[in-house]
Amino acid sequence: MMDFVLGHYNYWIAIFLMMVGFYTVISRGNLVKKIIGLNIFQVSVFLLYISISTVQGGAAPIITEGVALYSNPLPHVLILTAIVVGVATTALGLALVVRIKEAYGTIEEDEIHEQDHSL
Amino acid sequence: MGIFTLLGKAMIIDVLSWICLLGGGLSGIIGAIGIHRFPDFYSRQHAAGITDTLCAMLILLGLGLQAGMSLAAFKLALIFIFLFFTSPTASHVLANAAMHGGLKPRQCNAIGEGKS
Amino acid sequence: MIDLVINISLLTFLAITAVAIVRMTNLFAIIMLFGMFSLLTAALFVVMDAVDVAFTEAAVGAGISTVLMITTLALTKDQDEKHPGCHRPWLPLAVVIVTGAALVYGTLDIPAFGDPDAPAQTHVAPYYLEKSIPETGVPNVVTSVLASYRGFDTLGEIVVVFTAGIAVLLLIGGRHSTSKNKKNKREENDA
Amino acid sequence: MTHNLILRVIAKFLIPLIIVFALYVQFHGDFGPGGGFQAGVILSAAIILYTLVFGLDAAEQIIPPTILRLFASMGVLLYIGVGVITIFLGGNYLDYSVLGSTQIAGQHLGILLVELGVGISVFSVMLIIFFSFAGRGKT
Amino acid sequence: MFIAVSLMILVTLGLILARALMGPTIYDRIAAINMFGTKIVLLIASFAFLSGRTDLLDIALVYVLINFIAVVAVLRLVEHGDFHSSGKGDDY
Repeated sequence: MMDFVLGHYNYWIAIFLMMVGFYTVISRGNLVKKIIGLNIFQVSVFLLYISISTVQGGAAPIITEGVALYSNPLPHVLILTAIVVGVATTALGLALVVRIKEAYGTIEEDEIHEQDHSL
Repeated sequence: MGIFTLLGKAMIIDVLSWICLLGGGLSGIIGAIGIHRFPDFYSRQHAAGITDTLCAMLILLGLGLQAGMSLAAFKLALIFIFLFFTSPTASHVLANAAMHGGLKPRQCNAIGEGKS
Repeated sequence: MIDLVINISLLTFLAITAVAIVRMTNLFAIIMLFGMFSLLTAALFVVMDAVDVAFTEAAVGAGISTVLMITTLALTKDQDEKHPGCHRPWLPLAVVIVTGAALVYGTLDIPAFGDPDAPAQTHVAPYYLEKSIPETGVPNVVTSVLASYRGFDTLGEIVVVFTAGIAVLLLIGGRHSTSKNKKNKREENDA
Repeated sequence: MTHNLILRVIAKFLIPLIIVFALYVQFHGDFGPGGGFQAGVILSAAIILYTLVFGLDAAEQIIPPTILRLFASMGVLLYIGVGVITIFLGGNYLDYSVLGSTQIAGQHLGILLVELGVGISVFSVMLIIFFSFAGRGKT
Repeated sequence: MFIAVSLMILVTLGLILARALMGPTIYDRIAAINMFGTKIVLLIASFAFLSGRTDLLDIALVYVLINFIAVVAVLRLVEHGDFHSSGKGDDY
């Protein structure tokens, strides 16, 4: 039982974080907070992939003399590029927030809807 | 001279790095307790600043003793230098900003809060 | 053993930080905590042997991401959420709990953390680990896979980053922005 | 923040070290952790620190935005160009083995060039994004 | 020996995290973030020796630099409120 819990703790925390990010995105009205929620969601996916790639007792995938067991390099490659792309897309989202602020004068979703309806 | 031959060089280095590492870890914990116990921002900054620098320096020194003369020791020295410059700078700038931002140090005199 | 202890405590800190991020309303504090969240994630990646990923996350997540969010905050000048929470929090909460329960049910069949015999470890990873030195002469397998074996992928990623840069430039690259608009708006409001 | 003398002195001391470290990460990526993505981000972090301490105008005098845009496209073009060259030399697209006399030499050269392209591109895109954000609202 | 240090740093991290969550003023939080970054650097350095892979020290080095930049950026916002002024006018 204990082994089972310890062996799945990583996945559960990743799912917990994913749900926290998801909740932030769907329940909060502030656009900056929504983007932070998306970022938390993203980090949880990274965490899940890296957890899958880990090998107990393995070393980082840099070939050295006298080490036999390495962790899986493929998810690392995937996530490495995903992080950089993630920050680029986050920047794009933040740029949109800035433009919305300039156009509507607010970054709260409710107020933006009100202004749209009143037109 | 006798103690050197008795224990050997490796042993002495081990003991020294034990002392450094444990001292560093302890001062870290003390600093962390300090930022909970002190009443206002500036005194907390004092606790954080002093023990933070000491903790980092001692731990890096202890690790460096274990590393011996190698690339790792060079990198540790680099980290040491960076921390040595950035950590107090950050503290200074932070306190400066707090002061200009209008955060007043807590005035504690005997009549006011001293007795309560 | 100590790996596992560090791993689990860092994960717990991560969960606590995430919950605190959701519950806070001051955006400034949220961004600060998000920087801390990134630092914790990067430390976790180090513990899980993903050295290159930790490197990237440390530089990108804690550095650039935080700085960009702070600049956004400086531009929007809204430091507080005005409507913390929504009117009916039960619907999103129910959706989240149901989805989470389904996902947790899905994890019950996944091989345990760090299992060397898991299908993910036995499929193509050994090939790259064996062939990297004889075929490319690069000891860091992540680099050889990134630049050589999966060069196409990386090309795609670079194009995405480039496109995002162009899009940001198009959206907010121009300098002539707020002051004039604001003045016009204020005049309209006054009239 | 320019009035802050200590910060200015420390920044002047740190920025060259950060740039040297970024170059180390770029070219040591084959043997240790690191590579183009990380080096680009660290290098842009150095310029960001400069901007934060000395102001946007000073930073744009060092690296004008036009040059940054040029660099961003140059990085991507370098990557694509390596692929095209390998086609001309008789290999497949992005098959670096034909670049050198032996397979290993070719792969080394190819990976070096590609990582350089990635580094330049990421560096300039990050700075473009940051300058856009920092300069917004400036008259 | 490295195990003991790692555990001590973990305890410290927990305490600092509590301060960052409670911190009544913004400056308290910034100070906590700064301390947190330093402690993470130390954790990674000691983990590098614990696992015998001193390559990891590169990452610790990045952390020191990046943490400093983040703190400077935050303080810039707190002091000036924007990012494009050169700040020459206000020499207080």
